[in-house]
Amino acid sequence: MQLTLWTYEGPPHIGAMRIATSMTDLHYVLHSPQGDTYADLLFTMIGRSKKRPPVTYTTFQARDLGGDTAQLFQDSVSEAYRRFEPKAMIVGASCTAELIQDDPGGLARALSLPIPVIPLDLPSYQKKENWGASETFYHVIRALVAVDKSISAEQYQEKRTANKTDTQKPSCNILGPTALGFRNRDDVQEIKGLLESLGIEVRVVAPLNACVADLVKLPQADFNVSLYPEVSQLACTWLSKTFGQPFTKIIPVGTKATKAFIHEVCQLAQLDPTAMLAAQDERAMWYAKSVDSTYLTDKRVFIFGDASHAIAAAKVASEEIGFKVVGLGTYSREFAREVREAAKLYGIEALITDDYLEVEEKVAELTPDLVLGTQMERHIAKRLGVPCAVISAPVHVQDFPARYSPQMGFEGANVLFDTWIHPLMMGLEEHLLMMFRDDFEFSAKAAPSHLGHARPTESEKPQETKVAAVAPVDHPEQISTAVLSDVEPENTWEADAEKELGKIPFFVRGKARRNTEKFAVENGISRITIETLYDAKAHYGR
Amino acid sequence: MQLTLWTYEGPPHIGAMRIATSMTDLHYVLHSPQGDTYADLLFTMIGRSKKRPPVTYTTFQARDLGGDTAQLFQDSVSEAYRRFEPKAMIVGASCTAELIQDDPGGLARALSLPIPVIPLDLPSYQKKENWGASETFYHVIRALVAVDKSISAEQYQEKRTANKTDTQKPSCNILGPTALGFRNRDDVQEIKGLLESLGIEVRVVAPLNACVADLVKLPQADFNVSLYPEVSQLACTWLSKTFGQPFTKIIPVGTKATKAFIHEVCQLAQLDPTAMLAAQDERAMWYAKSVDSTYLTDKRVFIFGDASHAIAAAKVASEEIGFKVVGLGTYSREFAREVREAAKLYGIEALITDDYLEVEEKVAELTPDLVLGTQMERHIAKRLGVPCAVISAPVHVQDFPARYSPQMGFEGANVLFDTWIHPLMMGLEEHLLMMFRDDFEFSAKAAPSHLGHARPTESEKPQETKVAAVAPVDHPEQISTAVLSDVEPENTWEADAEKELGKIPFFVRGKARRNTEKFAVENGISRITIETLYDAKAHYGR
Amino acid sequence: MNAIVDLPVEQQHRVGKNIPIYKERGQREVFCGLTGIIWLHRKIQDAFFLVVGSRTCAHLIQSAAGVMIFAEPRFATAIIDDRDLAGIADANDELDRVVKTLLTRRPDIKMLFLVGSCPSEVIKLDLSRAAQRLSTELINQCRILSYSGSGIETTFTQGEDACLASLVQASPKQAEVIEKNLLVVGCLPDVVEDQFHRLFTELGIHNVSFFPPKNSAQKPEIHSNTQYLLAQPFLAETARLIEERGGQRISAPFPFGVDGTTAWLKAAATSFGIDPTHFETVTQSKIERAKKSIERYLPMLTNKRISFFPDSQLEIPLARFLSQECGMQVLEIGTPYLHKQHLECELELLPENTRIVEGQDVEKQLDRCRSDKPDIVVCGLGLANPLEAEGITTKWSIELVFSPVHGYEQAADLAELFARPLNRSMKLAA
Amino acid sequence: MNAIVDLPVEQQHRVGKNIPIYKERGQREVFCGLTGIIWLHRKIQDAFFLVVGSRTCAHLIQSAAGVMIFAEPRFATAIIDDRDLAGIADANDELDRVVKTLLTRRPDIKMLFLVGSCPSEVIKLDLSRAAQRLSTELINQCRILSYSGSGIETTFTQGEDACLASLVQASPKQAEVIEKNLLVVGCLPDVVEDQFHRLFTELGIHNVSFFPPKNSAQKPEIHSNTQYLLAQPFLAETARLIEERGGQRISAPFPFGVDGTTAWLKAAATSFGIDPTHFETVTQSKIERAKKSIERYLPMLTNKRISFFPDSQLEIPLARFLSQECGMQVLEIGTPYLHKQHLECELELLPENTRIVEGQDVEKQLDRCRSDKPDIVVCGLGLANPLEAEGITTKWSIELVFSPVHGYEQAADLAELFARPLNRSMKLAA
Repeated sequence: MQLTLWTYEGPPHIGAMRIATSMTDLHYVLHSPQGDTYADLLFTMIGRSKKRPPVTYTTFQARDLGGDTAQLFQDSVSEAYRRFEPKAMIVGASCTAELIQDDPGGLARALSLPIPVIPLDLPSYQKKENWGASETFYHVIRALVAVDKSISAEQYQEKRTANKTDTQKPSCNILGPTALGFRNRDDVQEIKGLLESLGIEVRVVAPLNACVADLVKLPQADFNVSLYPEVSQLACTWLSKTFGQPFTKIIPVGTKATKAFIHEVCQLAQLDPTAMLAAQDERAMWYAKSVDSTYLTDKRVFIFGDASHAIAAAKVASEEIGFKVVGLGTYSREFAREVREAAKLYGIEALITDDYLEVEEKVAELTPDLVLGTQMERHIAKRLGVPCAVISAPVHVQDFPARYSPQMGFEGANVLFDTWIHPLMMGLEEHLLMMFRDDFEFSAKAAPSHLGHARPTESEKPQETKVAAVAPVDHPEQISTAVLSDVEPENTWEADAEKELGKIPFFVRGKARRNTEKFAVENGISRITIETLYDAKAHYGR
Repeated sequence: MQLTLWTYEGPPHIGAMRIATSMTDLHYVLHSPQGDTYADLLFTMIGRSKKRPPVTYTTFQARDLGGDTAQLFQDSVSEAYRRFEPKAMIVGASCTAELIQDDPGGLARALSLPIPVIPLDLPSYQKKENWGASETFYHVIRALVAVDKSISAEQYQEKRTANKTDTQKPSCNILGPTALGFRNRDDVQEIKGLLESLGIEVRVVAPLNACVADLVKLPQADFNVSLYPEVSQLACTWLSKTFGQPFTKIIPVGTKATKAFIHEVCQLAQLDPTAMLAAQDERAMWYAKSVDSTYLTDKRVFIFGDASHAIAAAKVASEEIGFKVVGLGTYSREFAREVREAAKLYGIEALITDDYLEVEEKVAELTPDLVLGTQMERHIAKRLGVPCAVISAPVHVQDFPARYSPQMGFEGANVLFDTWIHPLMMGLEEHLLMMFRDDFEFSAKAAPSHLGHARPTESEKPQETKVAAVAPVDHPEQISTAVLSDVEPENTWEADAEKELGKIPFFVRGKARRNTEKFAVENGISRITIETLYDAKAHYGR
Repeated sequence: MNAIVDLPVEQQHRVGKNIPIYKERGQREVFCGLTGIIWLHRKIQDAFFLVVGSRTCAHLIQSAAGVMIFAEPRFATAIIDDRDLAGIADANDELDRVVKTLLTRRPDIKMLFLVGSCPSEVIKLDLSRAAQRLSTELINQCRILSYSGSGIETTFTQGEDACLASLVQASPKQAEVIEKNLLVVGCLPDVVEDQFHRLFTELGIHNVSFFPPKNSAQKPEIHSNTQYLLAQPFLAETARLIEERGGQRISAPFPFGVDGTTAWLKAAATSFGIDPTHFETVTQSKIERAKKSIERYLPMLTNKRISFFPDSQLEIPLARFLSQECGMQVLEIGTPYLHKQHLECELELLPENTRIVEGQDVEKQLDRCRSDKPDIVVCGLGLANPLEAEGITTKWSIELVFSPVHGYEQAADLAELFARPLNRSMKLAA
Repeated sequence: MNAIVDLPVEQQHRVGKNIPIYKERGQREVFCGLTGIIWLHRKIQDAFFLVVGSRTCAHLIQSAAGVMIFAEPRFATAIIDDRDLAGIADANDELDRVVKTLLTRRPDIKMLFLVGSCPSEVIKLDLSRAAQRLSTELINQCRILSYSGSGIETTFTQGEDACLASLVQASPKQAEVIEKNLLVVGCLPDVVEDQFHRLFTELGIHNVSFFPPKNSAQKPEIHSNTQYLLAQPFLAETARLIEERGGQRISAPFPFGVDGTTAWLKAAATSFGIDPTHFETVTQSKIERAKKSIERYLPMLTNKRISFFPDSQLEIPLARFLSQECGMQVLEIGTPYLHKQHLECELELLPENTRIVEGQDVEKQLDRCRSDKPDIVVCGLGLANPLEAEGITTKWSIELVFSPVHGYEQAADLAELFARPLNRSMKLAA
């Protein structure tokens, strides 16, 4: 048993729902008790979907358990087929139904429906949502795509090349975007546009807005764009192994990765990327370079999300905005290795966890200048009074904006710049504030107006108490014997050191206090004087 | 003399600079003292321009005043021509140079440069920035466009029609977008795309990114799109009168206005808009209609900005988002009549002023749920603790986002929806908070976390003082004699009424307090009891 | 009314003015009883709710709670995993470990509910035994109770019933008959509770208490001289247990709307022998004020046609209020469960031609809804946007549970909740 | 160094180690003296600055102030309009009206500066007479002073000079010689002022005051026994007036960087007869700490080539600091005005091959800059982004005026201001 306050991912059948809901003619019959229909609201409320998810819930009750829940399931499948006339069906069990072991796959097969019926085996007590989506997508593809086992992957590939006419463009599929995916709607538009402007034909986008017939045609494209590896990697790997379709490894988040992605797809499509790359305005790069962005340099950022988004965000933060990545983590255990590798680039250790409290603790410990995370981290940051932007699922209704808001491609890079910088307050504004940092009107009492009501650090350590605790000293003495006691000594601030600290403006005061106290502890100083404050400043730099 | 803390518009020569800076080969020689170069930073910092504005400042000093400032001016013009080789030049005086009466036009003409030199007469002590932009644009066009006075407007129009080949598309110019204009960069992209998708050829966009040669060709188009009347109306009127080019009157801000604009241009271009209109997704409309937007109904909104944006915003707020417009105003005195007309639609009187303090007073008086205004109103709203979104110049660096952020067209409508709703907190979040409004964890002490540190109403009226001032009464009596005294009686809250008020959540508490006090005053009640609170609630509704 | 033919006529019962109750079976688009935690944990301010369930349970509560993440929640899920399924003994050990971890982290918790779920019920994890075991062990720290909010047994608001029932069961039995008292049963927002408290005091009923109490130290006073008044229509089991302990139910409509509130108060007043003239004196001005308040919304509501999808069991009292006081025409009342005794007074007040459907087959109900074309539909969040997309105005039902809607002062607010979407549809269509 | 040929050689003067000073005339890309209001109004906390000028003046201050709008500003503009131009008499009446309106609205104002502008100078509106007139009338409420911040007379920081000069002029004359005192002249951030105050106290100089004072009630103590120490290099007129009243300037470099600060303190210590050993004892640890602090930024700065566009007159001391303590190579120092006496000690410390240009022709300077290709350029906000777009790293000069950069504890901060853009360019290029 795991004590859980909030979860990053739903159970695996929610992943299956995301695949079914993404597609236009796939139906899902889910063996489940009353209450599991809550999942519908994820799509209709968070995603503002105009249609109900194509899911039929058997809604068994306690009194059915003694009776024939198997019959109930079969009736539901028949009725769903009759009513919705899907082109294929997936069937499976939610956590409760898994326990009663009715074998949805077998039961559905027994009905001999005239469409493919694909059984899903998603262990609810072991796996989670993204895994469920990935498995479902893979199994649906495997069930729908015809494979001639006598033909090798290489032969498939050769056949594609041979059949090609001179005027035929290189082609690809885009795999991975799903309903409820973070900004998938707009990423697809951006990347599809990018590929088409390169002269690449995009055959199938799946599962988002794909139909069953689309999936059948997947092997016809020259290669696959694996846009969201959490969902698409399994399928892409199989398509590669079976049909010799290579797939992309680069996630085009940020200007640099987008350019690398262009190189990658151009290599796969045997095209020359030069013209396309030259035509780009790269506004995000200019904004990062423009002088009002100078204050962003080395701002300390904490990043958490699904693996792909977290890794990509760290790269953009570090190389394109000039932040310093002080924390990087993911809840995607399936991609823990990749995130650990990425963290090494920043000289830090990755945080791999799905325990929200552990993430909160880490953020509190690191006290970054900015958090880039999921809706969970947004709440953590709000509580801790740290600026935050959302970069990854789990999503909220806010993550489905009306406006075009891709994360990928060149426009995605613009969106990232604006979205990440906004909470830090835009350029000149923050910068000028910074310059007035000794201003009496920005006194110790003035809270940052753009942040929540939770004052950072300051409120936790009320000045009054501390100041009252020590008698004022004229010539502050400094105890510099570096004694390491068992109990970490609580620092005491001299009155005038506290006052000097108060002259530092609120938005750097917390950091100054922390640095000073850390410095004092490390140097065995129990009473913090003005000199300690400046010694610490000299030690840590500004 | 007018006492001014902050101004909505710069002097008229800033308007002229906006025209010069918008264009690619027009140079401006401004007779002005040192210091006036500050204007460069508006473009390079706020607009993040990669180029300096094409402006030469004569930089005269006190010691020059006795000497020959006229010579200094002529030298500057010659040197500017030599160095920049513009295709046309505008010359004029800033406020100080206006006083020394050097006649820049005459002096420049005397140099007989081989390019058009256009003198500007912009009275600095009477007029302002937008007027200056409009005048400059008009005079530049008049100077560059050749007119055959023997041909009437009708004849011009007939000639255009006669010369048209069968395959030639209907055509238009887009007039009005300028450097430093509010979201003009993206509006142009959106509207140009819209017109082209309708099958209309966009000949010239001006002044933004236009060259002198472009302006010469203006009369060739079938009609003009007057996108920002503050800048383009004068020019469009002249083009209409002279060349018989009709121009558009609808500003395509919001879904409905965009559709009306499509109808308008299709009529001018003799095209059928049906297909185009049918193809639209109208996401903003769906978002406004979706159930999590229900809470937006009748939110009280105060709107202030330039005339066009303010009028358009009011229409969108009222008809497309379902807000209640409680205030509407502009600093554009030139368009006061239009704004007054618009205000009548909402049963209110327009606020026509360029006095920032007057606007602040009005906002404080109305205590709206949302302010839609300029950067000035953003600051007012921040101080008053009211949510706010920016809809108009004057602009700040934030108003030049990296991402695509039009205000016009269908995507503009999406942007408006997101931008206006965001400060009210998105749908479900706010809505659920609303439902927990009697929750003890959202106590009187909990400030709205998404707003500034200025607590609305509450902080101005500390409970402690008030509660202490009256003895607790068991059966609260109600003094309902409607006596109108000369001095407006200050209401006193009974302790338990104050406590009852505290049970109302923070985001409606201010309104409840105001309504109750207003009700008490109007009914001559000096001591507010629980009954007064509920009487007022019954009177004003929720 | 043609769509009605699909309904199973053979199971008809008749209530009120000869209204048939159709029963329907099929996919239910309703929350399970776990969801009640979202208001229960805020009402009982030192209680914590630990769901013993699957990742689905955790995800459900999280999705239903949404914004609550802003606060430090007083609920959590002990997520059962593969190892727990291997053996119940282990599961009990694990549960004990989780509870102790939780109580170490949150020593402020004075009452802990172990909340059963579908999986815990199916694997027959005995939470009441676990509660006893842990209660004994942690006797000086925390009371530990249990109930089931599982979807196989409870629908949405039945979770509150189960929770309150467990509280009644755990409360000490009072043997001797003491002074007659009034117990108001069912979670009410504090502001409403306070209003009612003032009203009862004004009426002259002084020995009043509300159940559940605001904190775990307060115990309900139930004995043979207890008169109890239901504030909510979904408390079947709680009522049964109160009666087992001698409490007598005061039969009344529910306090929704002005008339409902008056009738509810009147029933209590009569039971406590309050002089009718005094009753009228106390209530008159409130009634007038509330009526006047509602008037504002009548132009938007009168003659509008409404249908209810089943949700909270509040459907019948709400339909009564809307038809009786707001002039709305009720087409269909879907309700997950109908307690004929508790709703007796309500059913009497419904118009004859009302269609009441107990249970749900959501697809068939949608068919009927599309055929009925009501002006407004009350439904859950899963259905609201798709119906809006079809052009049908909706009111999301869950808000009726979370908002203060009982009593005189909220009568207009309740009307406004239905007027607002209608008003909005009109505004945006203009 | 070929671009240099364009410079007017005939006007050369030589300073320091035989460094020529080129003079240049043309378009100046510098603020006028009004801009000083932005820091002055925050330093003198009960003062208000009323610019008497045009809409351009109001727009300029607003554009320069930017973020200040968040606070209730203590400056405003009385915008001259057509009617004022018609007759000076009317303009005076109008000014009186505006001042009274202002003081009614802001009764907390204890000192009001009427600030002259280009238009007010050109129309010869006599603000010093207006100040006298209003001072008499409002004698119990507010002191009223005047100075000119006009662009035809003042460049950027000269506005502070003019303001401080008016304060000196308005301060009462002290006839008798009293105790020798030290006056530190020039606006310093409070935190810096406090640091220096502690240092002087430690050194044994107790009779120290800072000018301007934090509020209008404090008057500067200037008499024939006053030794004054400039904290800023742009205070020509203020210094002249102090000397008129008998004050004697302590010649010293300015307290930028460690060496500058030490030399500055040392000059004062010598003048006040402080024992050199004591001086060393007091300063040693600060020097060491500051040197260590700066070291962090040296790898980024050493051997980098820098050019200054004219701005605040701080250019020469800053160039000295960067070359002397950070190992930077200074290509060109543009400065709006060069006060040879005040900068004497600084000029001595500059390397021989420095190019100093007084005045500006921005186009020609840009030509030289493009030809020089420095690693970093210090320039105003109007030029910074266009230079960045050309691939030239910039540091915006205005920040050097607004940030605390004087003294030991800020020496590293000052170095960091130059290291940051270089660091950023490197990061983003990687």
